[in-house]
Amino acid sequence: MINKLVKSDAEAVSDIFDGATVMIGGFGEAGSPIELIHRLIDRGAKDLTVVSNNTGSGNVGLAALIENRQVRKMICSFPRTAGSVVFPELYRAGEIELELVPQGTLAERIRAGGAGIPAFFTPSSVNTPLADGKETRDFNGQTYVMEYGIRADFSLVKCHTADRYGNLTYHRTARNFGPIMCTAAETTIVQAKHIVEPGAIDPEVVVTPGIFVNRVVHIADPAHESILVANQERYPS
Amino acid sequence: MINKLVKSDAEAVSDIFDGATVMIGGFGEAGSPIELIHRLIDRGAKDLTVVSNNTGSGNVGLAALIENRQVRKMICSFPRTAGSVVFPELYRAGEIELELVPQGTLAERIRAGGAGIPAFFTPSSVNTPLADGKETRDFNGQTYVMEYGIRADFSLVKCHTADRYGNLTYHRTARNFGPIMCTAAETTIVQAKHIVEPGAIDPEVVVTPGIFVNRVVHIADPAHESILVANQERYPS
Amino acid sequence: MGWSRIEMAQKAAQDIPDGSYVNLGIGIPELVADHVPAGIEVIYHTENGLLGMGPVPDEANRDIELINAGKKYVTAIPGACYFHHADSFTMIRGGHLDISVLGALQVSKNGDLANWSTGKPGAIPAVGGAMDLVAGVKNVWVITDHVSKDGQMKLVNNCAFPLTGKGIVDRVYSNLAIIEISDEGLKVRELAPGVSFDYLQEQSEPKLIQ
Amino acid sequence: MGWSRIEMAQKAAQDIPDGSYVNLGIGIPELVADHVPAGIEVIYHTENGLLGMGPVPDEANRDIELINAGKKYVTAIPGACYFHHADSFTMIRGGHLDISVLGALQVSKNGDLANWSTGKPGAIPAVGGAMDLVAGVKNVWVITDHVSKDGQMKLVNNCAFPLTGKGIVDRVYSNLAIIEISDEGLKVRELAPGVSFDYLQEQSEPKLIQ
Repeated sequence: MINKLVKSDAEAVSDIFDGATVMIGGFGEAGSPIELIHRLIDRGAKDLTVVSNNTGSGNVGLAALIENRQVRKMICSFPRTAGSVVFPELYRAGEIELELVPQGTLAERIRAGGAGIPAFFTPSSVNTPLADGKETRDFNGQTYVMEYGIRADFSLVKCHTADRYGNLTYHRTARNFGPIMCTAAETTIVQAKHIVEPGAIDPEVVVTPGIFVNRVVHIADPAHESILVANQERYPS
Repeated sequence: MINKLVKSDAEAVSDIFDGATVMIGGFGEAGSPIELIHRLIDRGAKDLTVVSNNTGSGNVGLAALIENRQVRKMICSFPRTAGSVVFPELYRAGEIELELVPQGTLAERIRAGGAGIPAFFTPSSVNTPLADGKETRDFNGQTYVMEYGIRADFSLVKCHTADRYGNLTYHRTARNFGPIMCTAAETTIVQAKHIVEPGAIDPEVVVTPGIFVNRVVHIADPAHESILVANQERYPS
Repeated sequence: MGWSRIEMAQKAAQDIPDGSYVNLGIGIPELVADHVPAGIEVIYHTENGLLGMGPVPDEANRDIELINAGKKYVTAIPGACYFHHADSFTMIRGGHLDISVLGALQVSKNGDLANWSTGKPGAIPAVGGAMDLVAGVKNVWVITDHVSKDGQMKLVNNCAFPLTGKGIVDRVYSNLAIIEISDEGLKVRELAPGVSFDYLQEQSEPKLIQ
Repeated sequence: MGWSRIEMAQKAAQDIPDGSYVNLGIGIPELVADHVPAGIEVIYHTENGLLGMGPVPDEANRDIELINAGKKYVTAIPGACYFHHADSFTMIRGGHLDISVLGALQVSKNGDLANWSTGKPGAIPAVGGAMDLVAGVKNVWVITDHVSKDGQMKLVNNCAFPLTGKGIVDRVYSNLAIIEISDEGLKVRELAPGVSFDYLQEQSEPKLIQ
């Protein structure tokens, strides 16, 4: 029988190893799997390369993972947002690496990684410093830059509803990077607000087919990053 | 106001011109927009390049379009299926061109065309005659072939439910090439079994966002290709 | 003298054709949505996965999982839809959007845009979706103060800051004027109240066409 | 002597590990689904956009919009999902499927597969998803008669027909034997009832390992 449900968030992340590449879903707070990130802090795996659009805010979630010195390198499009203090400080101090990728290129690289496409050409970033040193090529008189698919050892994703096969739906703009990150990791770990029986999700509306998911943990009442930040909470506290 | 609904299927295809590249949705009969194809036969535009997974069956739909000598070239993965007689005959007689593309490469080329990706690398067809003359390249010790995005002047697609913005849902395995073909044409023309008010389709379950669709025509009771074929019908009759 | 932020947004809003698909950048561009003339239907795209973005909700209807690219609370209109990031940038990169309205640090005479980094040491570079938008969207409009807060010209012969894209800006809505950028040069379409052409030229490095 | 078509399918079905994601090609491979042992849960993928393909429906429940890659009527199990073709081949090309079971015209000693065209003049070439499956799926199993209807050996030193993929077949289930293909050569894992190793070798061009 296929049963991807695991008992606890701690168990779900228990094999994330030092030096792993970890994709973390979310666009700002929306879709950020804060419980899985906090368990990764508990676990303490270090020297991580993290692929995520932003770098978190305040001193919880992704920002706390960075603050805890577990992240060697960030691959992201927008490392500074309102309330992000941890990454900018470490970056200015030269203590964390940054690979800055245009948001659409980041999304396409993740999608390519999941789809078995090792490289593709895109018009984004041509004639800018972000294309420096990259191979370019003309198609139909326009210049494109070659970008590579990205794959990760683990993806951490937050969804709305899941079943034991790993079929997922999302909620509003919390969908963002979740579906493509599910496809691009050796091991995809998902926290779900609701767990239902197979068949309860209409097969027409499944967003992430179960084949892309390895583990699902039920987090019925996830913390709100913005509330934790407003309360000046830290993790670990 | 945005209103992509057009009054008739004839009006929907009235500007398809000689020499156009036309993508036609469907995998076999499922998802094949038979009414739009028949109106294209009425219109008579010729010298078409048609992108479609198959070549139709019997003497109706896509097979009838080919039989009517409107198609100069087929780009497809599987030109012979049970009941396909028209294409094989013309092909053997040297009267129609064929570009045979592996099914996944065909899907990815259409998706790339719609996504502004001019070319990508894929492992499919490496070391086979379908990669002959194509550029190959090694990534991480494996060989890949470079394939190009495809765009069309028109896409003809069948869906289940649509609204006036062009938001679409599909039905079961009739979804197949529809969503990606919608993205890859200058003008995307859709026949829908049901038309609803904007907002009636849950925003979480829209499969094709309206931005990819130009025209929608209501065909409440589409013909079943397999029944027409079983009855040995022809188009035009 | 000149236009306020809201008036700049109004000017841009009035130029959006009925039925357009539009992406609004962070800052003044966000204000454009509030000023589209009655009778015109515009569909707003936000790159974090929503087509059919509606107005800002009242406090009771905020949802931390319904935000725009600037991470601010928004709503969804009837007929909206959600999608993932790769599909969102298929819309952008694939040329499906009609207009991208962006802010700017500098715009050059040939339409180069710099809007993501000052390139200064210690600055945290952050590009977001800007490079994809300028590469993929048919019409790129910039809304910006004509001169920076510290008195530097923003309309320049050559951008000193790192580029977002080369030759991609079609039109600038500044607090002083609306300027079209084409192969023929920088053509002033409209001057703000109280702004003379000569004054505008003084505030602009490239030669302007009246 | 030897196994029937159904027995070949049974042999393959018994080797599928619990929890596998499996794509079944057209022909004998389709029969595999009917013979998975009780207690084992296998999820079937059909490349035209369904994960969780169920058994053939009775006549009353046929839907022309619910078919498999061979365009035959199928059903969907509870927990199934539909998706478009690009997503379907993301599953295939991206390495997410565990097993692809295919038919063959020829299999060579180093695991090359030819199964899409005889290359003969007048033949209509049709490749479908086979080249994507062999390029992307971890384990490629072939089910085929050991010798063709016109008496030609199918297990050959080098494929004469155009290739589907090179060095990608891991295992062959024929009516005479189950053969593993690896760097060490062609190893016979099981002989069908009444088939001797010598007889099998006579029907096979490459040298087999007992």
